[in-house]
Amino acid sequence: MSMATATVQPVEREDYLNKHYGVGSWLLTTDHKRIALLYLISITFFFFVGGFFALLMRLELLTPAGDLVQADTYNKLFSMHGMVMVFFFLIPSIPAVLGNFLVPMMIGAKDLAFPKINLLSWYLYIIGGVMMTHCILTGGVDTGWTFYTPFSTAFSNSKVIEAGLAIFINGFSSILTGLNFVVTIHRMRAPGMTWSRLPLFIWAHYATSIIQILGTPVVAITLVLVVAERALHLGIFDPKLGGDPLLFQHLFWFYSHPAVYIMILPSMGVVTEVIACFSRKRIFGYHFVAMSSVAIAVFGFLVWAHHMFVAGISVYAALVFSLLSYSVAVPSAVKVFNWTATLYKGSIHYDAPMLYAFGFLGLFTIGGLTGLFLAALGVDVHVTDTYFVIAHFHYIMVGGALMGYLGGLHFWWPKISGRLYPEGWARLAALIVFIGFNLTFFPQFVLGYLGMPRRYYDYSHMPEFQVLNVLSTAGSTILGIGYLLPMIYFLWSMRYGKPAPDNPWNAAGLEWQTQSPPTTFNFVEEPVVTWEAYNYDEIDAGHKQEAPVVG
Amino acid sequence: MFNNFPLWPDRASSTAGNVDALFIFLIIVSGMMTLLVFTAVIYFAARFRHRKGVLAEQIEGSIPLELTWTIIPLGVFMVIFLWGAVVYFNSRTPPRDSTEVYVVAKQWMWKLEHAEGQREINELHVPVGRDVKLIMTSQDVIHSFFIPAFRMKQDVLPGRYTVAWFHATKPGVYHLFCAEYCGTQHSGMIGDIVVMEPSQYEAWMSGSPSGPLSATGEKIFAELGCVTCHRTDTQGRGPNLQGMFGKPVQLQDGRTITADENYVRESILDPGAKVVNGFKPVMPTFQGIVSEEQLNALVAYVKSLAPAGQTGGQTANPATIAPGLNPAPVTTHGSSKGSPKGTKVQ
Amino acid sequence: MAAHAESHNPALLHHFATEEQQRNSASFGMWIFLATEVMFFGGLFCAYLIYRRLYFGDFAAASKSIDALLGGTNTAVLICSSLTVVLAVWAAATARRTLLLSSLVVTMLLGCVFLGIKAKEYKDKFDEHHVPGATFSFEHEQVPNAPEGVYANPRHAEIFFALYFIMTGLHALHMIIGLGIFAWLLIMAWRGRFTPEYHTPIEIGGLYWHFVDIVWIYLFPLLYLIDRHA
Amino acid sequence: MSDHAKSSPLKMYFTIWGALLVGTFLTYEAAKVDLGVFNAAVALIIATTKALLVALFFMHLKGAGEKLLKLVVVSTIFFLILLLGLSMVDYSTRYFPGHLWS
Repeated sequence: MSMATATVQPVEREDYLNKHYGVGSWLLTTDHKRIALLYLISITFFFFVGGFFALLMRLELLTPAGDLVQADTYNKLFSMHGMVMVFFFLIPSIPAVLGNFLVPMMIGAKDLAFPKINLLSWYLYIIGGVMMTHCILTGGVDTGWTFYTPFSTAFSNSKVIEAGLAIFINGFSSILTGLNFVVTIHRMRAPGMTWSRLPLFIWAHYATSIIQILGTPVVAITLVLVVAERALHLGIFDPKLGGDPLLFQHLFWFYSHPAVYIMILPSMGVVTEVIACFSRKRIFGYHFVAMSSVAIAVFGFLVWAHHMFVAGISVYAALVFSLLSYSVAVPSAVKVFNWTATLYKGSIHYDAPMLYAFGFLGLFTIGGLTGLFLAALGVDVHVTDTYFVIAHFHYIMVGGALMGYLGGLHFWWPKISGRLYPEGWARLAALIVFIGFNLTFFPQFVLGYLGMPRRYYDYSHMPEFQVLNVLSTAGSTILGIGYLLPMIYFLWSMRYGKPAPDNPWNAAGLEWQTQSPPTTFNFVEEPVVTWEAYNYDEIDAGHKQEAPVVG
Repeated sequence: MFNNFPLWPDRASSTAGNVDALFIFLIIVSGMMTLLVFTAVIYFAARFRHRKGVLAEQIEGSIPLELTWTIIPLGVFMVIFLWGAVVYFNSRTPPRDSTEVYVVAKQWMWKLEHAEGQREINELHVPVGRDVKLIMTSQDVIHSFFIPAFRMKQDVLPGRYTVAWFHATKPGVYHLFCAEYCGTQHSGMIGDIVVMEPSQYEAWMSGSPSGPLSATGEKIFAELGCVTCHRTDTQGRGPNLQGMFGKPVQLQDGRTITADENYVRESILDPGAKVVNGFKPVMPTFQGIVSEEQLNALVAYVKSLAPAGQTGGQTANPATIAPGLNPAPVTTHGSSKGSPKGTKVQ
Repeated sequence: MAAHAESHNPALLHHFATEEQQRNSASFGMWIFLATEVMFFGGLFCAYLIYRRLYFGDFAAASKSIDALLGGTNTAVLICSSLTVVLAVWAAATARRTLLLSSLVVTMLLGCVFLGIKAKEYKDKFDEHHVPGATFSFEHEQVPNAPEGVYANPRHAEIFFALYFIMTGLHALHMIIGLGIFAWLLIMAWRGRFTPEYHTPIEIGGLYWHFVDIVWIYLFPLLYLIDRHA
Repeated sequence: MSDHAKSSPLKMYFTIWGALLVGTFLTYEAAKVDLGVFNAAVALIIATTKALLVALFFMHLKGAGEKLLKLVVVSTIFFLILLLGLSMVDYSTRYFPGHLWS
């Protein structure tokens, strides 16, 4: 796919990267693309922090005895792995990096609606991140990322308050990003960019933003209550003082279940773009894919108590929530079938982003289907709080969300950096990640059904679990290499990579009609959209789109 | 061969088979779906790979197809839901006349007390082929009582009772885990469930000198002076507790509730909360005065005042219990009372 | 949407095509922010409703110890301030400078009155040892409409007061932020920054103030008026 | 603001203001009357009416040209009711007479 290479210009053009220089020009920028890069750097840091904790945990579990770290250390490792990965990597990952970079460009806008609020989001993220880092460095927190009361409020001897406040502040970063996206998508679309011409990446981010706006405040106030309870012993969540610990779980999961969709929906958006581009086709069932994103966002709010089937809720509530849980499975299935159907009679290329998309399809299918096991009441009783759950949500949140994130990063890297990444290495990395991931997490399904509870650091009384744990640990090292590779070659490409043409994939979408990297306001003239999304037939037939190409 | 590398957990309770059946059904369904998607993706990816000069064929979508793959999965999901709900409901509803065991969880151990009076720590001896009901509470944080071989799990909460039950079908020694993260030694909060043949179980039971739990409760009931108000006639300042357990109770505010374990517990700790109609709220609270174990004994005593057949408690006669549904030969040390930890029957 | 609308207005930011687009974006953004706020308070209302249901008598007794007249007065004060806010928006839209300035000032004064009454209420609770914590005491408080001698469980009353202080405290925090916003609006209005064409900040600040009013409209009956009848 | 709004809104604003004050007074007085379970219902109905008046007239939701703002309000209320209602599903059936323990 190198039809567009002829448009590379030898002279250095002004773009968003070289227009201004100096630290100040970055820290005070309101350019959505620069803010996206700020996020990229900060979330990458937290990704490797969280990944380091994960590797230590896997090493500890290599042998049944608790020999590598102490019990308390291990408890802090999994707690901080969860908090860092969920709140400081996965939730901001695609929206704050790729979404920030692409949402305005894809709809033909010069910037997000509120550029200063966008910058504020990043600063809130950084304040939360610094607090979290400080918390980690000065002793950490051992409540699990779920902060279950009364353990977190009355028993834990770790820095619960600081961690809670870090996540509280970080939550507002997420809310403001979602707010910015919704307003931008509603108000800033270029002329002719109707709702049914929007790229499905935009639809996915729109749905994600709904969750961020309506869900995040609930977990924020819940964490305020936890902090207040811990500091002042109010009794709201403490059964010793008349409170109900299950209320905490209700409020926590009201956000934290939909939060899974904050992670996976944008990834679905990425995969949709990639599959359309590399099979040179319009997406099969555009409207169904778009609506299923919104359906997932809305239905996602109806199912939270399926995390609590054995927690002591009423059996009737359990029935209701189990039934509702399946409502969210249907639109997910619809998406998978539509992606598959898009491949049919396509002209499929195997570039690295597409390999990640294939990986996403496989892992998300397995992750989604094992969700059915957990929604089925009778089976959930046995597998909840075991490694089965761990495996399931890693298939969704790492197999799904992270695969999509990496795929998207490869796909848009030429646009972001103006350089091409090394294709061969990228394909190798995609393969390594896929193999390493399955080796790490598939054995955990078996472990879970055998009954190994999560958050155990010592299983010396259950040596029969060792073989599967060894497999998992072996996989995790492969996975670690798979994640390290892209970071290395992306950094390499920034200096040594070939200059990227404006549209290296010959892809549809307004973002590809800007120069690579784009100028500060993306377009010289406001584009007027006269074509449908994913008009690959017209592109491949040689019709030029009439959007202004900058340069 | 699989001694060190098991792929399927022991199946040792009446529920386990039901859960496994649904689990296998789910594996088949999701296996078929996975196969379908993977085959299609791999086939399309190979068959329609890019060839020079061949353009992709644009297909807009198809409403019939969309409806098909919306409705068929929905139908399958509803089958799974119903099946799962039935299994769940059965596993949540303790049969009448179960043997009762009171469980007190604390960081980081399980304290178990049989209604007959035997106390155990991190170990529970039960007979094969009998319904056992667990009445559980926690002294500190949330724990979870998990026996993988029985496919049974229930969170144990401070401040109230949660209930679970099982019917062991195969003698042996099985893992007991705490499944809800509870602090430093969470992974040390484990134990053994020793399932024995009824005769061996009887022998084990008779080795213990203590009387039934309800007798302990009766003693506490007298020591705390409860008898002065809760008399066996209608003249007491508190309700007569004879035959009260398990019956509907009319409250002062007009509501009617069932006098269950949680109600008795609440009435001891927070007597003003649900006062029986016709009585004055004069009872003092026993919060902080009775321990969880004493509370359990009191509950067991109040239950023992109920007419026979109402609670089970002491009424279950071991002689009438049928042998296990799954009369497997007794395995190695299912019978030894203090089976050493770490040696498990797989 | 014209691509090149008159970009003479200094208030028009570079990335917006028209002033209308900018204004609509700002007010839409504010409404979404208020949606966030609704869910933020929503978590507290959820906790409140559940405990009120579980511990109704205790909540009623605790609620009765709060001065409902002060709460009612505060409701009226906030409603009056909502009126002055809406007058301020109207004055800005119709270029009535004196009315605009005086409405903003009166709004802020009413806001201060509200906080003053709130402070008095808090002080009463503090003196009565009804503030949750080590000094909390709520012994032998009769449950309203229950037989003589039915006393509220102090631990459950403490949950009520915890929720009372968190909910009204969070509301008061919003009032203080609102006062800050209005002080800024007043300065801008004093400098004559607002015109009938451009007064979006007043509209948006007003939306925020009205929202805080609506929260109080619910807090008042829920916290002050549980089972008040004799 | 359109032209006709120049004269009419003041009267409307003061009417709404009066209605809100009356509503406050009604809430206060109704709480003193024993209406049984309806005390809470009456209080909430009055509060909701007042909130609607503020939203529709003071926040100009009524005059908003497009449906978008109304959609935001309606969906927010919908999700709030989800939070309150679905958690109530648990709490209102948890101690259902005659389950589990009998």
